[in-house]
Amino acid sequence: MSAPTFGVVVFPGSNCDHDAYHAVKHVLGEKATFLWHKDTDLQGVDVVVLPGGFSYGDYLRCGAISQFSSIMKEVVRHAERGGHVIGICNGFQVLTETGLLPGALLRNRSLKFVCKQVRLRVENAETDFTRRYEQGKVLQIPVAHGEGNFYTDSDTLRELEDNGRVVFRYVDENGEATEAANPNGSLNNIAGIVNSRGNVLGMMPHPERVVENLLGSDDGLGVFASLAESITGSVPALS
Amino acid sequence: MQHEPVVTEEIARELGLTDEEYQMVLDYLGRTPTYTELGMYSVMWSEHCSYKNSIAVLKTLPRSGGKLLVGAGEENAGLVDIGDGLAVAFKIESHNHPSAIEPFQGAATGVGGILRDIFTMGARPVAACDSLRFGDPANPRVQYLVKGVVSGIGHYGNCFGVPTVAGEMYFDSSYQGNPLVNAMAVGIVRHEQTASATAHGKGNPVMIVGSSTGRDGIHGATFASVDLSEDSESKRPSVQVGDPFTEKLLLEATLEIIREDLIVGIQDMGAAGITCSSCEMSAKGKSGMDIDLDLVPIREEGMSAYEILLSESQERMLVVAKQGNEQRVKEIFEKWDLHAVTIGHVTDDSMVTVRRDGEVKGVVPADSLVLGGGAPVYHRETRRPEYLDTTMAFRPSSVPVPGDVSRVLIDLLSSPNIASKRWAYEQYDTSVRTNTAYGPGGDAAVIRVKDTRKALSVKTDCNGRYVYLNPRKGASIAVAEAARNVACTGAEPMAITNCLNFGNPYKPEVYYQFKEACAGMGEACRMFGTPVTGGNVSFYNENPNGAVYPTPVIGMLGLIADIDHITPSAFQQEGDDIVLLGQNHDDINGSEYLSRWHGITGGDAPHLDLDEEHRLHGMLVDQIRQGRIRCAHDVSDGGLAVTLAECCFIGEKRIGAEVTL
Amino acid sequence: MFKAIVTVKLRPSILDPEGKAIEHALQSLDFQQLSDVRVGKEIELTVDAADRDAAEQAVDDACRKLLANPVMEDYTIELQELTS
Amino acid sequence: MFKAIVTVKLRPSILDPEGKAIEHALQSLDFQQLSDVRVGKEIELTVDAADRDAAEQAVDDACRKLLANPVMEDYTIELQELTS
Repeated sequence: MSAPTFGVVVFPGSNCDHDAYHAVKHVLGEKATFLWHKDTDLQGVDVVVLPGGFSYGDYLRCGAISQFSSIMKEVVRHAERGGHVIGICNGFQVLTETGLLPGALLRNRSLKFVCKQVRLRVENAETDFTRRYEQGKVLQIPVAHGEGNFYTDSDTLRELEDNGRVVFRYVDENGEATEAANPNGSLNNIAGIVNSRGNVLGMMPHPERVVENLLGSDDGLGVFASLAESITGSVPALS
Repeated sequence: MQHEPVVTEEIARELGLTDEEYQMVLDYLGRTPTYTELGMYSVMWSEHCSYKNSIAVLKTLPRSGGKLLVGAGEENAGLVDIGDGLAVAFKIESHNHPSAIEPFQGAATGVGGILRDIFTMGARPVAACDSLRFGDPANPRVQYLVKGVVSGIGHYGNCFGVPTVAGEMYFDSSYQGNPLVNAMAVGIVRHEQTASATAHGKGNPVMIVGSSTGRDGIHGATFASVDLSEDSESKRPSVQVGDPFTEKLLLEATLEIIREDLIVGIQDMGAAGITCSSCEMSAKGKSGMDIDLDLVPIREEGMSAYEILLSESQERMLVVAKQGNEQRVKEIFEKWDLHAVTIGHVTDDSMVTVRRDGEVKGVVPADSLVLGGGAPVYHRETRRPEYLDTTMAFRPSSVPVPGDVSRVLIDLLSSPNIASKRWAYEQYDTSVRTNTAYGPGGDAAVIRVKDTRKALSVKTDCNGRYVYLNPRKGASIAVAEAARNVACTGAEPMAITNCLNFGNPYKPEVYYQFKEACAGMGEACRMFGTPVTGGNVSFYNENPNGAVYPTPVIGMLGLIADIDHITPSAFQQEGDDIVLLGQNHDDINGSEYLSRWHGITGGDAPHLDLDEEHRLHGMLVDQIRQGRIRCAHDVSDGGLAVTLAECCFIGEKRIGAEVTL
Repeated sequence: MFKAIVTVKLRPSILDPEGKAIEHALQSLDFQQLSDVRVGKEIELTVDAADRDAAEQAVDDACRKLLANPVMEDYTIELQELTS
Repeated sequence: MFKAIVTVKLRPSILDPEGKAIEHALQSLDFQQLSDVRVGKEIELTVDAADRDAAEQAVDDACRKLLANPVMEDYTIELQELTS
């Protein structure tokens, strides 16, 4: 299987597209390309990255408008064929709007934008996004958002928890999922989830911002390294 | 078709022109101006655009030399060479008066405006900083202003996608009713990709790009030049609303047309909108423009020539494209869902001709309107303020030394001027663009420069109380502190931008403060070899009972030669030696301690020896480069005690210290 | 021509942080008699449709597709005929 | 007891970036017949007042003090008596 390629989607207003591209291409050393929201060709990439930012100005609801861009139809088909998709921050919001992931991201309980380093516990280290981490490891990864308060109905919540689909959870320095450690009011301190098939991940924290120790920590590299490994290691999912 | 009022001396006065200034207009035109022309002169000769009461003094500052690629005032922002074929554009500007009326939008549009000044030079913004002053934090109106300003700065920077990495915030009753909201931006550009704010080449198309035009902030420029008195609330100027989402698109489209070398010149539209950009670009290029306002995309019906010319709608730029490239410019802007409309062409008669509804509304010599051209230049009268007699008479020995020094320290640490501002900067995205090695909370912010071993260190600094107590020395201290802060991170101070916030220049005491402060700033800049690259003057900052503290905010840029030299502020390891560099003077003059603990604002500004200070910066950076320094923190507000306390608790690790005085 | 007023509100079961914050602020300004504050979005727009049903249909379609998020929001539509 | 519905809207002359972005999205979803989109806030609250006038007075006071920004917003109040 040739080396994996990452495609970073650029919506009008995405501002973390360069960051994700830099993390994958210059730090991880994998192939990466940009995908313009008006295009309909995914250029055969293996992993689609929906980056952070304020796509389409997020005035109505974060990600509400970008779900209709032409590229997203292709991204949904890519996911339905088993292709890997990771939505970071605004990207997670877009995934919930398109229905690739359940629930919604409401306004932070504090009503304020929050940007700080938080601690995440790896809840499921078997997914294609976390296989390079040990189970239960606590990572230091920054959040930067105004609408990261994950909500879903109680049945879906139970389904997520019971099937190991909660991948990251906000925890304190002792690794406990306390109210104080919750930066936005998300149910059960949920920070990141996968779909039932396990090929689509949405997370509010920004792993691409901590892939070099110069910037504080490289805890985030494992997400992209896991993805690269799951593509080359596994039988090609796109038969 | 609007009928324009007949112009009289009375109408000229109403638009803010003095009788002498109106006479100058008559002389330049050789006839009575049309209402539209009078509007252009009134907004271009406002204090905000013409610097008429400050340019004579600003010219005495060191404004060239060092690593400057562009002298101060020549372009929208200063441009400094940092090697590797790269240059840094940076500038600071004020949005004090709009923020006093509508804090959220006032601050947001302040950030939007300074970001445009950076990318109009072809530079991609990589960092934003701010410098804020408010009145007494117990006052409900002040709390409303603080909440609005902080969320406005966060809203614009976060949505646009630039990290807000450094700033300062002071509270003093002197700023009651007239907050200071200064926003700074820093961008990086390759030497060969810089753009200039000029217009030349007869026939080249003039295009307006970005958002459509409305009646936002008309009289915005002149509004900033008038005292914020009681009746300004009733004026209710229509507030300018910022749209950071559109500005992000404007950034990307602008950088693309510059990279493809499609244009002759470009300037952002700030105060005085189309009037200012068209006149300044024409004057700079020694050319003229013929503009048809009917072609300008407008948002409200029935706008007159006067309104379109003076509108300060946000997120717009004026572009002079090379003939034949209009279509390509349009394609790039449409890709980013933005307008790009040709509204006229360059002429060689050095006149700005303006048409509306098929009629010529104005023909004015471009140069006669602009700063450095025909705009008036005044030399105001100065008088040494009387308050200095009483403040200078203060003797430190006249106040009792408190018994329990640790109680004093605890009290100082709880002062709003010293306590942590985490509650504010955690509302700012400080790590987008993944370049932030150090964000807010330390001496200065450090932004690494990708694809090089270098990093930039940026900080805003000023202690208004020091400048109040001794305008000349206080301003020198502001430059010295900013230089010291960047040196503490391992950076060599390079150049400054400044935002000079003062009272009403027609008051001789205020003008004395302004002139003395500029003199002090100049002395420090010459000593440190950090030229002034440009900035902003904001006069008429007055609270109900007088001028606010004279506050010349300094925005300092430092260069870290190698990212291994990046130095934290907090103590890192037990057992390290603690060294105090520089002399410790028995100096509580003008200190936060004197003001908070004893309720006295008195004495001279603290001790400063510019030569000693310069050698200190050099020695510190040199020691850092030799790998001998683990951390460095500047002794400032609250003195040595607060500095040592901060070194113990602002880092990740909680660490103690033992010191013998 | 019609004028449509769409009101989009968080479903009652979902916590409304903005409503709670406003309620808290009102109490601190001693408006004790004001309570149960809930905040919604009101979207006003002009509808160019042949008749009332067509207008209703178009706006409802826009709500389901874009203006409201079915996971967490309810919406109501109010139509006023504009005498052109 | 009364239920009050306060509608807070930007004054017409003031730019509404949110309305602009939604209008642009609606057009791109072929809702060509929907235009002039303006977005406002709808605040619903309960008023414990003796009579209608007292309720109106309290809510109006709250609007001027907190709920609406006099510099750039207008507000309207609608009262409904709650049969307790």
